[in-house]
Amino acid sequence: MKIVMAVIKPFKLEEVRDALTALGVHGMTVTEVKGYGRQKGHTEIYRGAEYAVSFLPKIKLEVAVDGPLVDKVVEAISAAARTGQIGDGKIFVSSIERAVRIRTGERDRDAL
Amino acid sequence: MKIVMAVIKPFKLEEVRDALTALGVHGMTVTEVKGYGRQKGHTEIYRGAEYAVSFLPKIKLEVAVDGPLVDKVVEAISAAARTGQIGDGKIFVSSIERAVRIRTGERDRDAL
Amino acid sequence: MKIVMAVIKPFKLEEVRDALTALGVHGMTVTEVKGYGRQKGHTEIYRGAEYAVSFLPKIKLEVAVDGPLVDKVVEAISAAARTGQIGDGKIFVSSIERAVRIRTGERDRDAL
Amino acid sequence: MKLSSLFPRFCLAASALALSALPALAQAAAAAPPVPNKGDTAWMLVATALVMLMTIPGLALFYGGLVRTKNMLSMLSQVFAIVCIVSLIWVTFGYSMAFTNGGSLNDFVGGFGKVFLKGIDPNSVAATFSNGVYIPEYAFVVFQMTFACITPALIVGAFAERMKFSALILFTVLWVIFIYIPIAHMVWYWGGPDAFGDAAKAVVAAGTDAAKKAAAEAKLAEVTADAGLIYKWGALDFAGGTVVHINAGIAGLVGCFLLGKRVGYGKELMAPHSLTLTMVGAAMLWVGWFGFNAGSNLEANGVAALAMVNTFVAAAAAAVAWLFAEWAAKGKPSLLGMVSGAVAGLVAVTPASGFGGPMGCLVLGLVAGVLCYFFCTTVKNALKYDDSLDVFGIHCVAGILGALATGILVSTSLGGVGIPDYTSKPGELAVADYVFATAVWVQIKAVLLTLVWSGIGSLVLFKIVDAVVGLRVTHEQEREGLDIAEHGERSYNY
Amino acid sequence: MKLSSLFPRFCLAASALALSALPALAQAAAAAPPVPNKGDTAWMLVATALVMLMTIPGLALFYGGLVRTKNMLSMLSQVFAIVCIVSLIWVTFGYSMAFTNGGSLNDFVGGFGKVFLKGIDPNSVAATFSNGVYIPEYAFVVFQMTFACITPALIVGAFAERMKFSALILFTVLWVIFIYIPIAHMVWYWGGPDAFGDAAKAVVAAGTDAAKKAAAEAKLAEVTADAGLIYKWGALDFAGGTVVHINAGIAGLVGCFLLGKRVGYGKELMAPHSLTLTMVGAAMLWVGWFGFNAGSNLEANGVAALAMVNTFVAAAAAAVAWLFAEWAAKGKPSLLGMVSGAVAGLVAVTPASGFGGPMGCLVLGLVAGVLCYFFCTTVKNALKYDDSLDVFGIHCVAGILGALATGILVSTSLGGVGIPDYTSKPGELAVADYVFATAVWVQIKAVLLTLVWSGIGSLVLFKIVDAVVGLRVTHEQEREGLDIAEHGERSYNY
Amino acid sequence: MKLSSLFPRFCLAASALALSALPALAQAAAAAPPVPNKGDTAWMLVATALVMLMTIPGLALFYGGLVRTKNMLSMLSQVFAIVCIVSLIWVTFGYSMAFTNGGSLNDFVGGFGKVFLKGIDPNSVAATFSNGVYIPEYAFVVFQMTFACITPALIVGAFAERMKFSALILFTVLWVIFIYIPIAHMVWYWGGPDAFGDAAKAVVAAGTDAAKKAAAEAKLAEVTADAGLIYKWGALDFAGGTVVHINAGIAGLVGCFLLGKRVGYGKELMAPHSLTLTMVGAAMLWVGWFGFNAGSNLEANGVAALAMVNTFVAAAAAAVAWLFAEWAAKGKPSLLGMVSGAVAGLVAVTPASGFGGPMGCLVLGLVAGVLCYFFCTTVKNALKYDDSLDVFGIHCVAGILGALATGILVSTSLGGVGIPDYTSKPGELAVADYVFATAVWVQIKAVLLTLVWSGIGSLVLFKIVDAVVGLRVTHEQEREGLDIAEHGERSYNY
Ligand SMILES: Nc1ncnc2c1ncn2[C@@H]1O[C@H](COP(=O)(O)OP(=O)(O)O)[C@@H](O)[C@H]1O
Ligand SMILES: Nc1ncnc2c1ncn2[C@@H]1O[C@H](COP(=O)(O)OP(=O)(O)O)[C@@H](O)[C@H]1O
Ligand SMILES: Nc1ncnc2c1ncn2[C@@H]1O[C@H](COP(=O)(O)OP(=O)(O)O)[C@@H](O)[C@H]1O
Repeated sequence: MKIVMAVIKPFKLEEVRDALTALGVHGMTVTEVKGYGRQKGHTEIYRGAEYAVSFLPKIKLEVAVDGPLVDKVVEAISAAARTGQIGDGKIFVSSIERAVRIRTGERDRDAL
Repeated sequence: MKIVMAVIKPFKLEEVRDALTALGVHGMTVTEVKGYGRQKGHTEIYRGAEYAVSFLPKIKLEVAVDGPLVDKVVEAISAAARTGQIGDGKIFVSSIERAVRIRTGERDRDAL
Repeated sequence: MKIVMAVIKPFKLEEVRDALTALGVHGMTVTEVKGYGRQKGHTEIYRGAEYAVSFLPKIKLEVAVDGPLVDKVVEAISAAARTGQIGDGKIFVSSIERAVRIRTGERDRDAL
Repeated sequence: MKLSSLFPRFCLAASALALSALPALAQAAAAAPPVPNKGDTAWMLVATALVMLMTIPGLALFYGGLVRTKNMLSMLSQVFAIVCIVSLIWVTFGYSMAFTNGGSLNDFVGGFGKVFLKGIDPNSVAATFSNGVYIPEYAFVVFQMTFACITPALIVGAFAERMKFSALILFTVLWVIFIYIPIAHMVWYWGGPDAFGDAAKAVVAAGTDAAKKAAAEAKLAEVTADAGLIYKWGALDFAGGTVVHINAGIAGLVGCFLLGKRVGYGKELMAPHSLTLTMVGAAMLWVGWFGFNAGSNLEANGVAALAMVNTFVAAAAAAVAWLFAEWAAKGKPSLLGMVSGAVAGLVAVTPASGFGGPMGCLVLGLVAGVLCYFFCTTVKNALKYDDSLDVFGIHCVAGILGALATGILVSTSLGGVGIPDYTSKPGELAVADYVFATAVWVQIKAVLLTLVWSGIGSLVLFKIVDAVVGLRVTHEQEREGLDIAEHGERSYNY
Repeated sequence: MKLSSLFPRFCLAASALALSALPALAQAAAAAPPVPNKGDTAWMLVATALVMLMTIPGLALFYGGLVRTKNMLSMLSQVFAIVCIVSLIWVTFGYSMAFTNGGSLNDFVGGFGKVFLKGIDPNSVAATFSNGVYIPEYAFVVFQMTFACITPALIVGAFAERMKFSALILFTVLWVIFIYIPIAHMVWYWGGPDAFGDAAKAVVAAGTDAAKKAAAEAKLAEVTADAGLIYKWGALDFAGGTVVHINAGIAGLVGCFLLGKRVGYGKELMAPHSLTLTMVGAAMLWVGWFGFNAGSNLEANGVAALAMVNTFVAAAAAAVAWLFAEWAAKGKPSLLGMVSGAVAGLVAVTPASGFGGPMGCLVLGLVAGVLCYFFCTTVKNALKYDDSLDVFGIHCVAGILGALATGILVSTSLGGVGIPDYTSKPGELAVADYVFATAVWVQIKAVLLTLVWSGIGSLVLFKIVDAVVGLRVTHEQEREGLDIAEHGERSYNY
Repeated sequence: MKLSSLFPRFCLAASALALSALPALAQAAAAAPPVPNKGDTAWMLVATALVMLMTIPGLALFYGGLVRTKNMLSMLSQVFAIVCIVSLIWVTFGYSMAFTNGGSLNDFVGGFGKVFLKGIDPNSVAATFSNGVYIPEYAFVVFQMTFACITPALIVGAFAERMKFSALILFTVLWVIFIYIPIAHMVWYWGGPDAFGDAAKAVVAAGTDAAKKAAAEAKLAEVTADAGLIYKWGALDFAGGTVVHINAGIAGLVGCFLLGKRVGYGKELMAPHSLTLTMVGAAMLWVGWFGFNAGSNLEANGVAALAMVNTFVAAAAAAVAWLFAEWAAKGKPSLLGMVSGAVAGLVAVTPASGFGGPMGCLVLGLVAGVLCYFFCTTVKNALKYDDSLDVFGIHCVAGILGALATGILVSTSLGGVGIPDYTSKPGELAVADYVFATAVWVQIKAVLLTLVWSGIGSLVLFKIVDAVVGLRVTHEQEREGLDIAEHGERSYNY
């Protein structure tokens, strides 16, 4: 099993979710994060003080999927999250050794 | 070493923490996340506009533990977090190659 | 490729970011988290009710880096995040199998 | 001789008259109807706006800040809905039932002579506490309306975070009709100073003519009799210690016992979601309370100014008392403690605000702060009931303290203004002799009757509501939070 | 005979006079200038502060809570900036253009006789609706100023979250000059009751002397003529239903059509970022509205108290109506529905507040609540325009309802105070006969003229602004949020 | 001849009299004590409530929104605690020390004749600025009390986020006693207009009778002498530019220098945690300021209305000035800039509000906005001191500007009301000749004395407090935030 972690632009979340459900992936966990990268931030000024804000709001998506599905999932996410502008984000895939559904105790692929 | 990531219902956090400390696990990092899955959400209505909210508040728990402890930890979390209702959450285990305690520079099992 | 996850004290974020950019690492994702560990929390009292708060605000940092860079990155983070007091935090390293830059579809090291 | 022998009775009656926070209407405003002074009218309109500010957003924020995020919106909804519904009850029949003569039931409740505000127009006037001084009756109606609105809203804090919205609405309607209106009538309904002055003058004028005198005395007796029960006892309540605070406080206690504790109470962290908003609410309560207390004087004069000074001083003293008491006991001075103290002081000074002197009220505030701190912490924890926002611990406790203290602080020897007497010097306001025992005893009686009426009455009403719609939401709904479960909305979407 | 034949004309004229929310100035305040009653002055100063509270923070929070976090600060900035800029326009030339004689253009707009408040000093007075009653002109200037400030601020809700700040500033300046000031002049500029009383007295005094009478009648005609157009028609608008609400509501509708929908409208979740703040704003609007409506009486008397009762009752009734309508239709009672209803009720009662009776206004409130609920949900969704905060659905719709209802509720047979008549009994305020058709027809005409003037005028102004600076921000800026894109600040940094 | 030669002296003395924002008490209110006008009383009660609203929640939110989340609660606690503690000082001995004759020290401070408000009852009256016009002394006491409460609360912004709560409490107590009360006495203590009128009449009445005249002149001299020092100089301060703003501003500057910069200042992001709350606070400050300035007139008349117009206009002008200045300099119009400007304008107009004309105050506002923008950005950054919330940059700078401008704008030639003169036409209020140099020079002297007294005095007090309890929290506590470290509470638990 793999876990796909994607960092995307906040307003793309709905589209990505739809793309994933279309693939039959019915579970994910999202986190509000701040991202730093090529996309340039902005400046804020409060009375005299100027602050260069380089951390931008992003959404982090974590989806555990069964091995075979990974390519489709990565594809779907990047297609749905793409705007073509700097800051679209990244997708990282790593493997997980075990998965458990707390409610039932089911394990691994049954747990997803 | 492994890192155990669990997504649970918010009000279960205290119980889970107690279960873990009972096992001698004295460190963890928690994040407020939103989860999408089988558990159905609710509808919100603001004047004319109806919104189906399918992302529900969850707590994500990350615990780095020494290999041998993993089974106990997974067991403890699922026992403590279980309510038997849909939405209890998941536990994912993956391995980490290195751990460092910033304060001291200690590594791996000493770092936990 | 590896992903370095570090939990640090919030006010150290800027210093750590600077240390990383100095290494040529120009991307990272940060999350506001709460940490539980050796560092003791505090007590809050609201009228009669006393609450022992043991989860303290921390910042979680995730940086995907190319293998060879890992040691430098870990070094840089721990150097920049260290205060020497309990609660400085941890660094965990695990490997990722794939990375994608959504905007361009570039993969792996090109994606970082 | 006969006459003199009458005086004690008069004085007692008289003392009864001045005491309510609110006068009755100038019935039979003879040939030339009295014209209100525009300064008084302006003040009453402002006082009304201030009491409204005190309720929404004031009280709603004070309470709302103390609940958890997931229940914030339900708290705001409950307070707002209560204001809307009660005001409609008030203008349709509530005002009439509180402030008209109730015939055979007049001791306890008024009648239907003014339902739908029948017979009131822009020229109608209501009496004040000064002979010959009147205000537009509409101003009196709307000022009183705000009191009827805030009282049931005070109750909801006791069982916050778990009551059904539908149950709350139903309970509010019943409670206002069967508890608030009767108590308000009992404490505040009377004939106004001129009715007494004229009747008493007539007795004097009658001189030796037995027939005339008999008639005059009969008339005076009648006038004296046309008032609410507690009123006639002579209890002092300048701005509503019994009618508003004790009344709401005890109802809240009954409610939180019946609904039971919140899920997770004692185990989970139930920290206030925004002490910032609680502080804002407390500040608005304080500001609004100036209208509540000084407005209850119904006139813009030196006594209104005194009530304002007293209100300010008592709140400040109680805040400081709670702050330092907690600082000493727990090691830290808390904002929540300070603002809770301020509210306790405001409650305590309410019945005394127009009767006591500034120094007396300062001491009253200090006592209120420490006493309520003790109740909201030690006592509550010992008794283990879940009065979510300490409605009992602050409003009922400080309300009782204030009601009793009023009987003491009114004494001129303690810097008070003294017990008013409208009959011994017909047509002007004299001061009746102060007898400690009498003064305090009537206060105790008033407190007890209020506690019993509201306590038992509320119990019955809660039972009825429970039977009809059920009082409490399900545990799942409580876990999810009332905002989404009951209202389908979220307070914040940051 | 001739005289009597004149009366109808007078009455009609007369009715015209009393109707505006605001009187004109006592020109030619003879030898001894009238001295204002301090109670009235105190009330007007307070009413002014209340209307200010209603705008900032009231309206700013009501609107701000409804937008998304990223646009909160822009909403607050827009309302605050409008208040500042409009008040400067007002004291420099706006007041003069609204409340002086505009010569040949007098039907539509005033003149420049009082630019920079020329000629006004602490002793200058302005007339009220009662013969012989005056208030300091400065009090009238500043009270009116708050009305000029809040009206354009109401508009911004319609195209919230997408308009350029620079465009908004420019639009506001133009709109106040070309739309608000003329409408205010047309509806509210007149000579004051004494001007009529004196002129009418002269006619009577002239007796049979033809020459004298001719002169007197000429004078009376002149006085009658020296008023705004809608004024002369005889439309009733106690506190600004046409001038403020219909005026702003239609301008908002035009604006949201021109700017187009927000990016993601209909697709993305655009939930209010803080219903807590929206409720606080609504509560402050309610409290402030007491000053807005009761203050429009310009006197602290029984009618002001009536206006306060009506304002309170209509708001409560509308809130309850919307609450239950939504509860029935959607299954849940919402806070947003309740507070929206309250505002709808406040808008509806604005023109009627000093003319109708409490029960009439209660019914008006109920109707307003249901009607606006229907517009802000069903109708809006059907027509698919993006009036972000329902400026049209609440202010324009309830404003029109209220304007028409005023023509009905004023009838004494419905508990109203009746249409005032200053001439048939020169020197005192009489009640003119009520003719349903006439009364309602003038209201309809007033509403139509306002809709046309403001609708077409605003369209033109938006086009001009669009040509000069462009109305809307880029999509990227809209995505990022106006706070950072336009103001370089963030509302919250938790 | 002799007499005329006296006049200049009188006029100067006279000018001194009218200038304070607050009159003294009608001592020796002969046989029939004057009865206050209820309109004035109503207005003063409302003005008091408005100033309270301005402090809590107004000022607390304005400041609180500007600090970081972790220090929000400490900011609210500091302001709230100051209000409570100072009000207790005020009623016990503060009022007496400020507004009674201090015997040999009378130039600098009052005495103990009215400790515990001894001798004041609902019938006691205080003089205003008009001959024969009085208000209830209790109203004067409580209105003044709000001024004493808000002044030290203004200071805390300068060293926000780092001072110990215990140190702040101690400092506040000392500062009010040794700095505020003396300055208030020096600027505002005088005998009231009638004292002068009567004395001056006596001089005239004395006619040629040398003995009589000598006595009368002696009496007049005595009356003239019974006032505070700055008062006698003849400085004009309508509502507290020196006593409140310069006084607090300079104390704040001294404080922030002594406490040093916040940990991380200049390096870390210290963005305001909620500009939303800051805007709400600013709006409430604005609304409350109407009571602060117009209330300082002590009467509900045309001058109060003028003060309200001026307050409104100056705030709006300054907000617009700062907005556009920043827009031009930084490329973006900010909300924080706009509200900061509004506050700067309110501060600047405070001493001038009842003396200048609307246009003069409009210009004053424009200057204040630009000047304070310059100070809070360029100057502050250049001098590198950490005045957290710009107490100096706004209150002291705009306060000084306003104080000096008052000496200019009061001139009738600039639309001002002119310098009052109670003696040349005994019994009525005349206007003294305006001499630019004299008028401005007394203003400069008043500003300098205030700066020196408060600057040096505060320095000493801070040193004492530092020695006793220490001024600043530890770095760890500062990192954690004062809310948890000092109060054991959290502002928000979302
Ligand atoms: N090396 C990295 N490790 C973790 N997250 C990263 C890394 N680089 C970028 N990100 C995340 O991806 C987001 C987008 O990256 P950025 O360089 O701004 O644009 P792009 O994805 O178009 O290259 C960043 O805001 C950050 O959250
Ligand atoms: N494939 C997945 N990847 C990551 N997180 C998941 C996945 N499926 C479910 N989750 C998380 O687990 C939570 C509970 O899952 P859900 O299907 O609602 O109930 P259950 O755990 O009882 O099956 C979800 O809210 C989501 O946060
Ligand atoms: N086993 C663990 N797994 C995940 N996170 C941990 C673990 N132990 C500690 N942490 C994180 O590291 C932070 C610091 O740890 P703590 O024990 O308090 O101090 P130190 O890092 O000095 O040992 C904790 O607040 C928590 O967020």
